[in-house]
Amino acid sequence: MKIQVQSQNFDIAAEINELCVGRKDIGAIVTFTGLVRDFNGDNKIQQMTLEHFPGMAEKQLATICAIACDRWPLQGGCVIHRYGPLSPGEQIVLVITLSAHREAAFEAAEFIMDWLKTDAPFWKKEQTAKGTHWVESKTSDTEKCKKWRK
Amino acid sequence: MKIQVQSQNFDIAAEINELCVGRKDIGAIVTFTGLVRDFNGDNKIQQMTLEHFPGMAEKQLATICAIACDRWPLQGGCVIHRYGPLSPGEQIVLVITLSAHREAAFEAAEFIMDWLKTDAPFWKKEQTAKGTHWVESKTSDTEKCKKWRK
Amino acid sequence: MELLYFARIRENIGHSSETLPQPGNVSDVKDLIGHLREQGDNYKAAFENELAIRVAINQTHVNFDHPVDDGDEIAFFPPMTGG
Amino acid sequence: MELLYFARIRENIGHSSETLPQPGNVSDVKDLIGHLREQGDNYKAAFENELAIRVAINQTHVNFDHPVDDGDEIAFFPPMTGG
Repeated sequence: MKIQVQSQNFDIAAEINELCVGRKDIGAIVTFTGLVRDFNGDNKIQQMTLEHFPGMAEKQLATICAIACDRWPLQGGCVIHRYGPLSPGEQIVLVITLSAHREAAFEAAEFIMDWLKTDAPFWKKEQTAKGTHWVESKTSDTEKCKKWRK
Repeated sequence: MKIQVQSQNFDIAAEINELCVGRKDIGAIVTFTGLVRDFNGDNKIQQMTLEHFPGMAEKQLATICAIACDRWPLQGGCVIHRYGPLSPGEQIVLVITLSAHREAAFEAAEFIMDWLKTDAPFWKKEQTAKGTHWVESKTSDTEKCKKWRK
Repeated sequence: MELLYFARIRENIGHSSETLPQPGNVSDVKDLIGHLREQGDNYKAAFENELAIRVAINQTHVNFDHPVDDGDEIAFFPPMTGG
Repeated sequence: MELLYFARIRENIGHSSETLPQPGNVSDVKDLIGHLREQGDNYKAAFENELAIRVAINQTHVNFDHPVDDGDEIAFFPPMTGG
């Protein structure tokens, strides 16, 4: 699976096309796109900045994808994660999974997202009218990740 | 949610853009695309033809989407299903779900696909070197659909 | 009643729709299937296996014990295989 | 040893990396955190709550009882919040 950590935006259609062009064996494509929302709880977000650990970020994403490929019959996919300053409405992360069967594509995409949230070294900082603050990690994300260990 | 039953192809990027343009409240976009595969078991598929029940197809898709909107906090979405002759590699169906949270977007998209498989009046006919035949409905699809009744 | 046939059932019968005045002895879907089975080998083949038949009256799924009315649009088709 | 700091921990400390010869009494991550806490209020704030610290040695997650070596790249950061 293709892994990219980048500051620039991505184009879902171009990524799907790159993965699928000329192929006739794919039955299901699932994509997940994460976006910057303008509200987090009661706080109106003006901007979000994503910090990352270069090198380790790519390594962790590759590990997560390798586990997914081991667990589900995937025919390919990609993970693209951005860093740097992002405004509400902007794209943060893209996961694409390809499979002959829809269930594998759905489950693998959700698995990759759940693991990525707790295992990939990215940190979000939100800027609101009251100032900036680091986003706290969520217990619910850790729980979601645990469900895959069964 | 937007429902379309059409013979012409669809453009995922254009559909996402139509749903999201100008919005900053969306946190997660999940898309599912179903494609014609060139193999079904041992049979090499030359072409697939999708027959549908005009009117009832749209009605059933709208019902499925209404149930999904009732069950998950969705911020929009669409279902596009094609009919007519399709070649391997071509797109058959597109489901898009938008939500503030990824879990809702994932679950609703999978739910819509599972119900659509058993409840929307479409029928696939495959053309192979040995002739044409109607695709049999799968028990596994009925089972997948049942899991949502819990 | 307006009858519609789709997919394999349409192919078995040889046409996709027909209008039929409600027969006197037909009050529900099961009766109607019984009546149609007597209309020739093509109908017999179409309606042979009840497990492979789905019915919609006025575009709503119904069971075989659902009553039928002369003004109904009644569609017969195999289990669905879209998506 | 090469130390890297990210996110809140980097901000608390005031810089993102530094090189430190392995102190004699430091043999694992826990020792190293103890040593760093003594280097000033900025370090003390950075490492105050152990539950809010994650460590990677040479880009691999490790626990606090993992040994550290003079040649290691040791990164400290808060729980991750990507995606």
